Amino acid sequence: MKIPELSSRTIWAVVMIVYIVTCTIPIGASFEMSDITIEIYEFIDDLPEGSVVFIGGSAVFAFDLESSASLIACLKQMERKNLRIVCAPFGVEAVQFHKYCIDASGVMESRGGTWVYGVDYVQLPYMPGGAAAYVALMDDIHTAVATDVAGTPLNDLPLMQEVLNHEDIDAWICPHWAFDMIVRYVVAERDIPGIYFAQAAAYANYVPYMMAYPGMVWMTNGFLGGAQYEKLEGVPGLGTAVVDSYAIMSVVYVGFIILGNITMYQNRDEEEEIIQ
Amino acid sequence: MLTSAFTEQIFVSGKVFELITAMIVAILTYVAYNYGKQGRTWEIRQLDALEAIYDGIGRAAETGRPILMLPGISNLGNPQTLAGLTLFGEISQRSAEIGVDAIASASNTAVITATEAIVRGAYTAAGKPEMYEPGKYVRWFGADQFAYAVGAAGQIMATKPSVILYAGYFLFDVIVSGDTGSRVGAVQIGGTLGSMEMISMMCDHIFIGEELYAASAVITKDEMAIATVAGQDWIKLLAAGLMVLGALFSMAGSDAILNLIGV
Amino acid sequence: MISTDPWVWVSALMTICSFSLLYGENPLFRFGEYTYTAIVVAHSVVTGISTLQSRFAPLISGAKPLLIIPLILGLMSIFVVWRRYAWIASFPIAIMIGVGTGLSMRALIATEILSNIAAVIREAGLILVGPPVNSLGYLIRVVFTISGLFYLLFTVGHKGPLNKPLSYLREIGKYAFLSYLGLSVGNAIMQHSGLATSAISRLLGQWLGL
Amino acid sequence: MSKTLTYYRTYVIRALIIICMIATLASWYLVSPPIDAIANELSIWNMNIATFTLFVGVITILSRYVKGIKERADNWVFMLYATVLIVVWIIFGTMTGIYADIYQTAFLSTKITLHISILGQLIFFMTSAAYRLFRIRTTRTLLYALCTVTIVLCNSPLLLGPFPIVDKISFWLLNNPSMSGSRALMLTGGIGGVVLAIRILLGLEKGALRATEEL
Repeated sequence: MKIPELSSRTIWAVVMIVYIVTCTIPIGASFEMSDITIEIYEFIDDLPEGSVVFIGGSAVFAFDLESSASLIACLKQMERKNLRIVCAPFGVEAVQFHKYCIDASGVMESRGGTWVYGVDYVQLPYMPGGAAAYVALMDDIHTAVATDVAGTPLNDLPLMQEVLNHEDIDAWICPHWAFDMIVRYVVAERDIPGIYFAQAAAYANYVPYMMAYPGMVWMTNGFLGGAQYEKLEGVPGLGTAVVDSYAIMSVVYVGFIILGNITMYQNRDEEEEIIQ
Repeated sequence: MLTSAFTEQIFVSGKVFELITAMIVAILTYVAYNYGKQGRTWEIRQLDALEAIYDGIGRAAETGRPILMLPGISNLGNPQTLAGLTLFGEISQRSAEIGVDAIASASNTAVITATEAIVRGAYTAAGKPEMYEPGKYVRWFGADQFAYAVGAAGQIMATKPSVILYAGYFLFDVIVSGDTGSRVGAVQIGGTLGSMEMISMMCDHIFIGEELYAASAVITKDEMAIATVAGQDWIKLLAAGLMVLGALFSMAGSDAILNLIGV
Repeated sequence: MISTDPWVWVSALMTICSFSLLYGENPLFRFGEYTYTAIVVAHSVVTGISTLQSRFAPLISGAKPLLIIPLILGLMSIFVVWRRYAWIASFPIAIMIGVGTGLSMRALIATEILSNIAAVIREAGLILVGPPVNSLGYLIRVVFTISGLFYLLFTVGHKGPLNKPLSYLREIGKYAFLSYLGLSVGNAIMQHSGLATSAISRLLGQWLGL
Repeated sequence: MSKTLTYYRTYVIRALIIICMIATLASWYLVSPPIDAIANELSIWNMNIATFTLFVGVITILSRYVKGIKERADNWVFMLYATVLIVVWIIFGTMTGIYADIYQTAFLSTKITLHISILGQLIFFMTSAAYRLFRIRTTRTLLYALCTVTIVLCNSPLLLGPFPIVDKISFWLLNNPSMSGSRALMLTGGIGGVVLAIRILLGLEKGALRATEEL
């Protein structure tokens, strides 16, 4: 039997059906834990109570959605460990992204958690200026930003009275695309450990940093890393759902590659027959 | 030691090697610039993707289908866009000489204007100014990244080019036009420092990393551009030398080079 | 149950608008595209207004009168959009370029160049110790990085007696890049697949209640 | 503007760039509190000036749309819709503030949904492109397709379950061969960046201010 050359629309229809089926009927695929995700989890677990963790970077929300899986689980872990966080947005959509993750994780008192705004968590306003903003913030937080996102002066917030400059930051979590800025101005220049909940497409670009700063930089890999973190914290979410549908999709994808090659070899035989 | 106490008062400790590196890079850059100014040039090694472009122009002439050139989604301030436009100037002129249509579209309006000027210049240089018509070769589909990609995809389906060149700054938008290009069976050649993995998936021939800049230096034959490439080569060679030396030391059990770098 | 929340309906409409791209160029996609552009610029204005209030709070309260200079420079920078007066913007832009380039230069030397060189040297020391799988990994890291660097040399070593041995090195370098790019594509597939799952599952789950 | 004035202006601009660059560099390499203070102040100024660039986009877009609507250009109806949406959104956003729940819902349901769906549907194009492009004709395509297929499968839980070693393979591939290629690119990119910075510092690079010098 001869396999015909498939049109793009046919392929898209198959892919669409696969997604609809996998989104409505989860197969509950199990997955393995990776060493680095466990290392990150243990690092956060080992931070002393009351440590200050900064979350921030330059954001494109749609890409960062991938990191939200790990971040939401990590926020729950940090709430459980009584850590305190400051969100530092360096992209125009970062404020929205931070709010999305905080809301979804339910760590705030208003959503059933234990965190109180100003005491356990502060949201800084958007900080423009790229590299200069990171450098200014590390140098002196109160000079770099005067108020929080709602316009309250930083000095009126109990948490910010204790957090003055880079020496008061115990770790930096980057759930955003531009991790290079964090490595340059936070990890390398100020010796603050950096954790990157990497988007899968960015993982390969930034993985050399993990080798260049061993014991200072850790990265999880995409939704798979998110699913692993969710499993560690015991809160299945977007990461688990995505990995579930990806299990089928990866096979379909490879199937199409194989089909393409079979079609090519078939046609090549045909071409040879015509020549003979 | 007197000198070390003295340097610690002036230089931040641990940053001295960084400063020395900066100095060396500065000196090499300046030397290369001066050589370029004096008109000295270097031969640049063969670039496979550039050869593929020249083959592609021939192929386009045989099939009678046009060449499509996409200079990406960035503006004229981006060196990648400029390198792309340089490539386009060359293709445009060669195509004009042998009567192949070279068409283009971009997302940035300033790039569109520059491209139009390049096409006009190419036809004049090829001795066929009468063949040039404003608006015939260059199209604009909108400033948004995906509007551009969809527009380019429509253009690919309509004109069925034999060769598509992606040279400039691209992100994931290239997936849409790249897939469409593969549908019409075009030979795709690309280079970017943006989403390089996507370009490499879609294209038959790729400019890896800075090959894009080297290609534009080869085409312009501009002494300054070639000198810049050469200057960077010296620095890369030094970096490679330091790595090899350090690796040998390190394998022999000595941390001398690591301590020198101090990272 | 189909959702009754109007925002869920808006969200569903937007998803359908985007997915209509698969059908080709059409008015629905155009509608989505213009909505997207409009909200992007409007959101940046909204963010801009609140950021201005925060950034110039010390000026208004009188704590830092010196901020009047960046305020004027900032206003000057807006002139970049009018061709005739674009030169007014070149002063503030010069400051941004100067500070930005200076910061990136000092960071690039430390993180991109020296730390990577140091990493290669450290890894070379680990080749001869430890289990074979790790040693092979370290050997690959060292050889591939150095040969990758040689592949990106354009004016050196492609003529004369060095050409032959270096061409092998360049070939290895090329394969290092190809493996990087191939593996990146594989990872990008996981990312986009995840985003598609997120979009489609929201459409099916929140909107249609499946 | 007269030629002499343009000349002096160019001079002042070049001087500004070089002063700012030297201040930021010197504060990092040299021990000098006054230079540190200048560099810090410059960083703050930079942040404040950059805030204004948030308004540049809206001016460009609105002027293009208004022109398009006046001239009844293609898609002018969409431009009219977008203009109205921009104005309404700015008023709405300024009234509620960017951290309000209603603003968050509106932003997530529109812009973010659109962006996620556009990026998500690229998987469709990637699948059909893979079907056509990953046909093994040369060593290059063989290696490339092999790398992609391996990592696609290795990331997948279907294989991770029965063969846990697959996860190790995936990480080994990403952290060794792939990392080396990425590292070589990072290194050369870094060198290119430093060379560009030095060319600006030495006044050899004329293109840095291209956007404002097109007069």
